[in-house]
Parts: sequence; C-alpha cells; structure tokens
Amino acid sequence: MKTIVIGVIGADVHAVGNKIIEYTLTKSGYNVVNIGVLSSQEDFINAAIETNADIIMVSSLYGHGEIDCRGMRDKCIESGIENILLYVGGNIVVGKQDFTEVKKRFIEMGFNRIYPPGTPIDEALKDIHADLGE
Amino acid sequence: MKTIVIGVIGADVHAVGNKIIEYTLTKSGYNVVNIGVLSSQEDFINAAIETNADIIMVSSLYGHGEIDCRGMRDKCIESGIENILLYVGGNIVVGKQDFTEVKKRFIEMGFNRIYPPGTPIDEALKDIHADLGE
Amino acid sequence: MKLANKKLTEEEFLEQRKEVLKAWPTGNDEALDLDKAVAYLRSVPEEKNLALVLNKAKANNDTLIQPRGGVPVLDEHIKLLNYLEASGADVLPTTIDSYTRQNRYQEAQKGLEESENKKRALLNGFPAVNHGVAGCKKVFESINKPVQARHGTPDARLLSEIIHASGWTSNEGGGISYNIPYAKSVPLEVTIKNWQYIDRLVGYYEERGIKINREPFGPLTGTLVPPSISNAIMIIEALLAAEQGVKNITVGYGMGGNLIQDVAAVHSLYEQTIEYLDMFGYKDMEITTVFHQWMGGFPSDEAEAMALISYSSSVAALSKANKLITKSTHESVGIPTMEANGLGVKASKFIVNMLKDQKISKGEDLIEEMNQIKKEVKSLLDTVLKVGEGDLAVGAVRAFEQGLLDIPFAPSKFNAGKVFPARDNEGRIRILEFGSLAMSEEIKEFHYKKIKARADSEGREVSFQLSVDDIYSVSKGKLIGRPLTKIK
Amino acid sequence: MKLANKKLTEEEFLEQRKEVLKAWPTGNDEALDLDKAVAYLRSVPEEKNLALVLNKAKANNDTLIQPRGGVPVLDEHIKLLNYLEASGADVLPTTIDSYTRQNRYQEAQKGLEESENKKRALLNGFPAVNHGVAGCKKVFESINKPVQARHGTPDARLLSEIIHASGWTSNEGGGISYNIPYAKSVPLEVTIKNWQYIDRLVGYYEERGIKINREPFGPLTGTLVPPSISNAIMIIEALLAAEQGVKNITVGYGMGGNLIQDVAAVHSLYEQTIEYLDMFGYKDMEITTVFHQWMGGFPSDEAEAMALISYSSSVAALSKANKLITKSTHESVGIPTMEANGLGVKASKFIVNMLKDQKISKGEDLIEEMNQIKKEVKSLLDTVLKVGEGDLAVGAVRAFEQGLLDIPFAPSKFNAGKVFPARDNEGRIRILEFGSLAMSEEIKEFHYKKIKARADSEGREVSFQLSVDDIYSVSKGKLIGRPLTKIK
Ligand code: B12
Ligand code: B12
Repeated sequence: MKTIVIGVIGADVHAVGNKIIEYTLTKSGYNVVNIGVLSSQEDFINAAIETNADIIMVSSLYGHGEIDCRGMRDKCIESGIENILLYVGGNIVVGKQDFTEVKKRFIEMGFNRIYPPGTPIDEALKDIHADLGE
Repeated sequence: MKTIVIGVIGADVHAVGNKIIEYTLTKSGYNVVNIGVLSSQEDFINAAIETNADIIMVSSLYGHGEIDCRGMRDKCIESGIENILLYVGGNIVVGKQDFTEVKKRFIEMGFNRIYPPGTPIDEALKDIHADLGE
Repeated sequence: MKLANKKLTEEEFLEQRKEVLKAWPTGNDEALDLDKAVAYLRSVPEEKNLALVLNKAKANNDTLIQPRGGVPVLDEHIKLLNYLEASGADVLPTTIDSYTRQNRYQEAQKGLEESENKKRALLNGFPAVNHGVAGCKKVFESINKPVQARHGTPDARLLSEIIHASGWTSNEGGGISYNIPYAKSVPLEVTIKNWQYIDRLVGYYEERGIKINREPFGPLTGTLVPPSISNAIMIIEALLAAEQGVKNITVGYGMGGNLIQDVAAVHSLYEQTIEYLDMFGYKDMEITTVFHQWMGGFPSDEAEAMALISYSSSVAALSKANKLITKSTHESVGIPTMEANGLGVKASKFIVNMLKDQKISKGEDLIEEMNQIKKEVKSLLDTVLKVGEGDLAVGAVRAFEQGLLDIPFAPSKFNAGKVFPARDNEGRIRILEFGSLAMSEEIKEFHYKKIKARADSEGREVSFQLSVDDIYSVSKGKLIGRPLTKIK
Repeated sequence: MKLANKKLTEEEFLEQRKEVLKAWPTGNDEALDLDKAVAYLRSVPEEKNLALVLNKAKANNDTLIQPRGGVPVLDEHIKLLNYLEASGADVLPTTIDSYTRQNRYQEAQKGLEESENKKRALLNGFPAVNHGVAGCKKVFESINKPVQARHGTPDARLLSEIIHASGWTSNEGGGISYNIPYAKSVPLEVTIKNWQYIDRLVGYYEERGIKINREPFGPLTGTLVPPSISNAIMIIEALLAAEQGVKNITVGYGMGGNLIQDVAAVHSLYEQTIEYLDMFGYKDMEITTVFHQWMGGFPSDEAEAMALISYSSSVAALSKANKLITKSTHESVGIPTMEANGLGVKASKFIVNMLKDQKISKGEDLIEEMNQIKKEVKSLLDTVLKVGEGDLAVGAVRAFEQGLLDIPFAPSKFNAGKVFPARDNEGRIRILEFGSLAMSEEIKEFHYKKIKARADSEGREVSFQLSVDDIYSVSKGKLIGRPLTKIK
C-alpha cells in the first residue's frame, strides 16, 4: 500500500478540502497520513520520513501558498528524501492569476505537480497512479 | 409654443417609451404631435408639414432603425422642410454596437441628434432648448 | 365567414390554406404537402418534441430553460442555437424578425441579403418565411432540443405552416396576445381568425397523432400588466385553441416583480386554465405554464441585469412554472451577443437547480392574492362571455371594443388604453385607472385603497405620475418608483 | 485568572492591556493612549459609526451591503475601499491577512514588504497591526462609510486596540467563532478570555458614551452548519460580550441554501438573542442581524457565481437581515479584483432594493422550522449552562470538551468533530451524525427521518457519502448532492 502525506500548509485553516482528500484517497486504497491544517514544511517532511511516504500532497487554499512553499524541495533534500513527489493544489496564490505563470513559479520551486483552483482531488487520482507506476 | 412630432418608425410597435415621451414633452410645455408606433417616414413628414413642426423626433427601439431611417433627410428636402431638426433615439441599431460608429452612420444620414440606448427623454430636453434657441 | 368560437371544418381549413400558402414563394414548397409534413413530424424524436418534453418536465417538477434568440443569416442562426444548447438551454427559440411579423417579406428579404453581405445583422430576428421549409428544417436538424418559433405576428399563418412542417413543435402567440401588444391597426376579429387557423393546423396534426405545443404570449406589453388581465387573456386564448383541437398548451405570465403576487399569479393561472377548460368540456388537455423573466425596461449595468435575471429565476422556480424564458445582460441595449445570451441561460439554470426541490408554502398572504386574482379573472371572463352572448371569440372582440378588456400601454387602436396600473406599498401591481375594465366596485375599492396607501406613505397624490415612476423604477434598481425624498 | 463569565474590572483590563500593547512595536503608538483614543472616536461622524448606521438601517427596514476585502499595501487598500464605496457598499470591510490572524507579525511584515516591492499582493489581507494606528487612521479618513475589521483571529487583542483607536467602529469575531473554525490548537479557554478582553475594550468605550459594534462570526466553517449550532454560538457570544459591557451587537448567519430554513434561522436568531439577553438581565441592548451570502465552495463559472450571489441576496432580503456580506464572481478562484468585488456589491444591492418592501408571510412551514431551530438552540444552551454550573464561559469550554457543542468540519482539536450534516429532500441542512451533540432523542428522530426520506428517494443508504456530496453540490450547480441517476 502506497503512502501519501496530506495537510494544509502555513497559517491556513481551510479544513474541509483536507477532510475530503483524506476520505477520497483512503477510499481509493492509499495509506493516508493526514497532518491537518496549519502545518509547516517540517511537519510534512517529518511525517513523510516517519511513514516512508511516496508523495507529499500540500494543500494551500488561503493564498499564501507561494511564500509558504518556498524552499520546501531544499528541505526535502537536506532531510534525505530528495526524490519524494511534491504535489500542491488548492488556491495556491492570491487572486485570479494566469495559471501558466503560477505553475512555472512552483515548478522552479521543485514541485512535481501543480493544480489550478477547483481541481477536485478525484481528478488527481490518475496522476497519482501514473507517478506511482500503478 | 414649439411643435414636436414624435412617433416610432418602421415595423416597430414599442409603445411605452412613446407614451412617456408624449407625457414628458407635453408637461415641459411643447405642442406634441404623436403619430404613434408603426409610422413611416412619410407619416412623420406629413405630420410635420401639417403642423409646421420644429422637430421630428424619431424613436426606434426594435433594431431596424438603420434601415428604416435611410433617406429620411432626402424626403424632408423633397417635401420642402429641408431645415427641420431630425432627432433619433431608442435602441436604434441591432445589438450592442460601438456607439461612435453608429452615430457616424446616422449623421451621414442627415440626423441632427442621435441618442444612445437608455437615454431617457428628460436628458434630451436641454438639447431641445438649445436647438430651438429657447 | 362570421367570427365564432367554433372549430373550422377540415374543408374550411384546407380551403383557406390554399390562399395562405400563396403569400410568399416559399409557400410553394412541396414539403408543405400535409401528408409529407405529417410524415416528417412523425419522425421527430421524443426529446425534440416540445409538447412531450413539457409533459415530462411537469411530471418531474422541472423548470425548463429557454432563451430568446434569432439572427437573420441561416448559418449564424444555427451557430447561435448550438451555442445556447451548449450553455444549458432545454428548449431552443427562434425569434422572428419584425418585418416578417408584419408580413413584409420583401423588406425581410432585403434585410436578410444585406445582413449576409455586410456580415452584420440588420434584422432583429430570423426571417423564417424567407428561409422556407428547407432553411427551417436545416435549423431543426442541426440541434438536439425542441425548437419553438417566437414572434408577435398578427397574421402568422404562413409562418406557422412553414415552421411546423419543418419539425418545430411549438408556436408562440394568439389572436389577442399577438395583436394588441404587437399591432396598431389590425382588427381583433382578423387576428382571432388568423390564430383559429393556426390552432386548427395544430389540431389537424393532433388528429393524426402528432403533438404540437401552443403557447399564448403572457407578458403582453411587458409593462406593469396586472396579473388578472394577462391571465384572463391566457385563458381566452387557451379556450380558443382548445376549440380548434389543440391539446398541449403552455399558458404564460410575465414577471411583475413582487414575489408573492407573481407566485400567486402563476398558481392561479394554472388552476383557472384547467378549471375553464373543464367547464367548457375540453378533454385530455395537457396544460403547462411558462414564466417570463422581467419583461419591462432593464437596468443597463450588467451586474444589475444579471441580478435581475437571477431574481426572476428565483421567482419562476418558486412559482413552479414548467418553463422559464430568460433575458440577457444586454437587454437594455440591444439584441444580445450569443455569449451574453448564454450567460443568462447559465445563471437562470443555476437558480432553478438551486430551487428545484424548494417551495414556499401557501400562506395566508399567497392564498389571498390568488383569490383576488381569480376573482378578477372571473369578473373579466364572465363579462366577455356575456357581451359575446355565449361566444368567446365574439365576446373578446366586443369586450375590447368597449374597453371591458383593456391592456395597459398597448399600441393597438382596438385597445381602449384607459387602464393605468401602479404598484402598491409592497410592489404588487394594482390598477390606478380602470377605464371601463369589467370589474366590480368592490374590486376597484380594493385597488384604490392599496394604491392610496402607497401614495400616502410617499406624501403625494394618486396620479398618473405613479405609473410613470413605476415604469422606470426597475431599470433604475428599485421595484417601486418612489420619489427620491420619501416623506413619512 | 480563572475563566468565568464576569466583567473584567477596569483594573484587570488595564493591567492586561500593558502586556497586549507590547506584542508588536506599533502597540507603542501614543494614539493608543485611551484618552486620546476616546477623543478620536468622539469625533467620528454619525454616518461613519457602524453601531449608529446599523440602528438606523434597522429602523428603516434596510439591508446594508458590505463586501469583504483587504489588500496588504496601504494605498492599494484605500483605493479598494473607495472603489467599493463607489460601487454602492454601505459598510466597508478590512479583511486582515492570515499571518496577522496567527499573530505572526514578522511574516506579515515580510509579506507586506514583498507585496510593496513586487507590486503584487502576497498577503491575503491588510496587516493592520503592522500598519499601526497611523495607517489605520489613514484608511478611516480616506473613506465616507463606517469600516469594520474582519479576520478570524484567536488573539485579536492588539489588533482590536489598534483598529478602534483608529476610528473603526466595528470588530468581527468571538471567543468561539474565531477559534474553532480558525485554529488548530488554541484552547477555547484562551480565546474566550482574549475576546472578553476585546469586548471589555468596547465596554470601556461604551462607558464613555462611544458606541462600538461587535459582530460574532455566524458562518463558522461555512460548510453545511446546521442553523441551531451557529445560532447557539451566536447567542453565547452575544451574552459573553454583553457581560463585558458591549451594547451594540450584530449576530450573524451564513446562508444554508434553503430559503425557508434560512429565513427561519435569521428570524429565530434575532428573537432568541433578544430573549436570552433579556433573561440574563442585559438592558439597553441594540441587536441587529447580518446574513452571509453562500459561504461554502462557489461555482467557478462567473455567471453561475453571479446567480448564487443574487440568490443569496434574495434570501437575505426576505429574511430582513439588517446587513448582508457579499461575495464576488472570483470566489472559487482567489481574492477578487476590486472590479469583481464591486460587481458583487452592485448585484447584491440591486436585489435588496427590489425586495426591500417585500416579505414572505409566516406560513406554517416557516413557523415550524423556526420552532424546530429554537427548540434545538434551547437544548444546546440549557446543556452549556448545566455543564458550566451556571457559568456560560465555563460551560462553553466544557461543552466543546465533551462534544456537547460540536461544529462540523472545523480544524480545531478542541472541537469533537463528530457531527456530520446532510441535506434533506428540500435541501434543508439536517444532522446525520450527532456525535455527543446535546440534543434530545426526539430531535435526533426528527433529523434522522428527514435524512432517511432523502436517502430513500435517491435509493441509497444514509451514510457520510451524503455529506460529501452535499459539500460539492452547490459549486456544481445543485443545492442537494443527489447521485446522477436518481432512482425513484
Ligand atoms: C417592453 C419591451 C417589449 C414589449 C413592447 C410592448 C409595446 N408594444 O410597447 C414587447 C414584449 C411586445 C416587445 C416586443 C419586441 N421587442 Co422589445 N423590448 C421591450 C423592453 C424590455 C422595454 C422597452 C420599454 O418599454 N422601456 C421603457 C421605456 C420607458 O423606455 P424606452 O422604450 O427605452 O424609451 C425611452 C428612451 O429610449 C428614450 N427614447 C426613445 N425614443 C427616443 C427618441 C429620442 C429622440 C430621444 C431623445 C429619446 C428616446 O426615451 C424613452 C422614454 O424615456 C426593451 C429592452 C429594454 N429597454 O430593457 C426591449 C427591446 C426594445 N425589444 C427588442 C426587440 C428585438 C423586440 C422584438 C423584435 C422581439 C424580440 N426579438 O425579442 C419585438 C418587436 C416587435 C416589434 N415589431 O416592434 C430589442 C431591440 C433590439 C435592438 N435594438 O437591438 C430590445 C432592446 C430588447 C433586446 N435587448 O433584445 N418588446
Ligand atoms: C469555506 C471557506 C472558508 C471557511 C473555512 C472553514 C474551515 N476551517 O475549513 C472560513 C470561512 C473559515 C474561511 C476563512 C478564510 N478564507 Co476561505 N474559503 C472558503 C471557501 C468558500 C470554500 C472552501 C471549501 O471548503 N471548499 C470545499 C472543498 C471541498 O474544496 P477545496 O477546499 O477547494 O478543496 C478541494 C480542491 O481544492 C482540491 N485540493 C485541495 N488541495 C489540494 C491539493 C492537491 C495536490 C490536489 C490535487 C487537490 C487539492 O481537492 C479538495 C477536495 O476536492 C473558499 C472559496 C471557494 N472554493 O469557493 C474560500 C477561500 C479558499 N478562502 C479564502 C480566504 C482568503 C480566506 C480568509 C483569509 C478570509 C478572507 N480573506 O476572506 C480566511 C483564511 C483563514 C486562514 N487562516 O486560513 C480565499 C483564498 C484566496 C486566494 N487563494 O486568493 C478563497 C479562495 C475565497 C476567495 N476567493 O477569496 N474560508
């Protein structure tokens, strides 16, 4: 069973999507480790190391995603999980911005998959399958 | 007392604005000759000649104004009232068009004043005053 | 032939038909052979037959969404309808241009050609007669939903022949509702006869097992029409249609603006239509209702227009109307672009979905308003039948002649034009001036009191100024046209 | 100090205040001297004092319009507020960024500076503490309407000091409503104490004749919150505020989606708030209500979003709420541009104007729903008082500890999180899983039956899947999250 760490980064308290993601991924047969809202980069990374996770799935809804996610890949490298898959989704920047622009910024930050607003978790399932070679 | 001929041109049956225009102009002290809806260019011109009118005020709401108004200035000239003021207002063309464009077309057709959609008759009162030298 | 509310015999109908088809060359099309038309209509699939689609919507408690829309050039029109379908329209329209409505096919032809050449619409609708059966069939075959003709044509006989033979399973209009608001000098007697013919055509198909929907035009002038007046006319037109053999009828209502009055109007329209059809012995009737979003002057601000569209949809959904005719954010300016039209469809659909499973209970206020409307409708219909000496068609003509029936703000010279409406303190449409409208002293008293209370609260006299202010008010963002400084 | 629902003495308050002002350098501003602040607030004109503006709206039967909105950079924020004012907002917001909400002023400073440099907002709101009294006064002096701080801050003591001293006459929040939905690990005891301080500050001003409005945050998680739960929390927070000397309170409610339930909720919220304040002997209270447009996931289509905004406004107007908090067509995507925000204001204002003079009568259905809500609220409040041994503050803490009070979908670990809601067949929000929620068997029976009827009509089991479907449904254009193929 593959393991996915999920949570909401930064000072973000949007809990609903997080609960739904847990529900959906669990139902789809993954071992879900949910660190909940208001989680720091360290919280994600520690949980991933402890559970030997395959994916870290960062939610950011409140708009500070760009600030909150900076340097996360570096921290993964420092912590020895340089190859972990980093997904991010929700409403990851402030306001309605051109998403190709936004995506570029997050790719540069070392994220593997970046989802635009309103992508329900169900739509990410096929990417998970693909990335995990299932 | 100055005389104004009003009416709705062409196959147009929008009667409400016409009734309001009659009410407003009469209240403002003009002699209003209302030929009503579904009026032809000839109906307007004949009424103007008969009553020795100062202005012909054409309403066109339904969108065919451009076709319906063509050649009206020429007909006025033929009928010997070449100097009569021609006003037109309502929703004089089909759809939401750039109004400066529209205005140009109607100026070329010999109209003196052309009003964009939603101009209530009250707003035209000052133009009438000015044009009639009141 | 003398006017009477009596079914045309097949012979009379076919005799008249010969003349009708001669009015314009496209009447010559062999597809207008009735056997061929019957065969073609038989092949129309269930989901493209508006009569059946409406019956189903009614059973499912759905409110179908239908925009208005029509452009002159054939391919452009097909593009428009497909776009509207993709936006979520359940029923597709074809709005006919104003020359065709006046049977000025020559001018329509000119406008059509010029539109084709200039690549810019010069007509305000689709000239269906000029396009003929070939064009109209092409429209029908290019879409997946039922299509209805919407116009305002005093003499729509040829038009109706063409559209039905092309698989269009619904036609809007009626002898009164497509005359008084849409013409100046066509006698009512003439239009009632025209529409008897049109209904008889539908009856002809019905006799051959083909369901076609007919929809009297409820909003009339769209301008502060008191519900009892429009409902009475809807019922008259339903009865006249039923006599000619029409079975599937959608009676209409144009939003007034006050939620309770609007819901009451739709409920009582439905109930009284059934009641009168029953009373006159018409069997197996299939009756549905259609609600028109605000039909008066629209606000020019697009956000406000969208709000008005949405509010109209809420009222429609709460009234449980089976169909909703939508407007667009361009309404106050001109014929909408297809995009703007599509947005109106989307917003409206969203609202009816939100309200699909909701209702407002029949509280006292709603029941009282329904009773009031029904009482007034009865008063009007009783009078029509009385002056018609039992004949509804004759009665309608005489009632209009004498101002016993009278539609506010209508252009027709066969309409007395003595009735003036105004809103009361809750924004319900009441009657300020009755003229000769056939209503009892008690009813008049009721209306006067309501309007007086409003005028009092605004510190002014009961006068025509109230009507004028109310005509403008919604476009200015208020339901009631109160003076700016409200005196307590 | 032990938690108790007891007014802080002036000494206690002033003592605590010293610490509060030390949390960030801007707390040092001499304008925070209370005498100076009192003098400044005295100079606030009537039409810029939200407490007075709300009282007037209530007297006139108006629904005031207030958008959300806040951007990091001072001049940009002023521009935004002026734009919203020009769009028709009656009350102006200042939404505070999320770092400030967590008292992370350092990060807020970084975000502010980066936003200034990059000319692109990196914070999701206005960092009022970092801007300090100088900045906040500049905001206040640049506009002509009252301004309110809106946030979600468990410890908003310094923030509240700064905004009130700057002439902002209203503050949103409360010890429960700005904790459970907005924090993960802040004990309820701590936030209740924080908000007692904030209320005491308002009480301090009130004692000096300065009216300041307080507004508990009604929508909580904005996600299928049963009205009785949010109403109960509103009443608790109103009572806690009143104890500290607050007089002008606006209790809030977030739209659920069913018209009748929403109207019933606002009516009963108002009535029970008054009732409980009376019961506990608080005199001269000025109570108003605020309605929040749909607070859950929004549709991404802008026409649909506008429809939802308009529908929300209709419900608000019919509920006769005194204030309406608006959304924008960008809601599902991100913080709106000022233009999109302004359109939401315009549309909302249009609707409340259309409905200003309208009401829906208290039919049986509405009255029953009100009675149901009131019964449930009483059950919750009785329990809170019981477990608190008469003390409301203590009772609130213990009730949450034991899951007797429980807010669906909240992030706080001090919330049991055992309650799951789902809609019934009319779209009213009912409770599927009660956890330990303090409700009688009779109430549970009622909810179960309602939800069972819905599940039955959809041919499926009563399960958490209903809640999940209902969370998504509105954003997908349906009120009820029914399965696609509805089995009869
Ligand atoms: C009510 C209405 C109707 C009623 C009319 C009833 C009647 N007999 O009067 C009904 C339902 C019957 C109707 C029918 C049609 N209508 Co119509 N109707 C309207 C509507 C909603 C309001 C008009 C109204 O009464 N306004 C209130 C009065 C007080 O305002 P007003 O008419 O604008 O007049 C004022 C000003 O324009 C100005 N004014 C007018 N003339 C002049 C002249 C001068 C010189 C000046 C200074 C000012 C001035 O002063 C008036 C008083 O303040 C408008 C859209 C809108 N405005 O919201 C569409 C509208 C005018 N209709 C339109 C159309 C197309 C039609 C139809 C063809 C059907 C269709 N395709 O939907 C038919 C036409 C039938 C025909 N042959 O004419 C279009 C015209 C489109 C265009 N120009 O591109 C409009 C704009 C709607 C739209 N956006 O599609 N309609
Ligand atoms: C409900 C809500 C709230 C509730 C949250 C309650 C709670 N504790 O959970 C309350 C009212 C408390 C709230 C508060 C705030 N909110 Co809020 N909120 C919303 C709202 C309306 C719905 C969110 C929701 O629950 N949706 C339903 C769930 C199921 O969907 P979801 O959250 O989008 O999650 C799904 C997908 O995004 C996706 N997904 C999520 N993460 C990931 C990750 C991956 C890898 C993948 C593949 C998919 C994925 O899958 C999820 C399940 O399908 C949204 C706007 C919207 N969407 O309509 C704003 C919104 C998220 N909030 C916003 C903001 C700004 C705030 C506030 C700062 C207040 C404010 N300024 O108005 C505070 C923030 C407090 C804080 N510190 O975090 C903004 C964010 C702006 C931005 N990014 O530019 C939004 C977008 C509204 C807006 N347009 O302004 N909010």
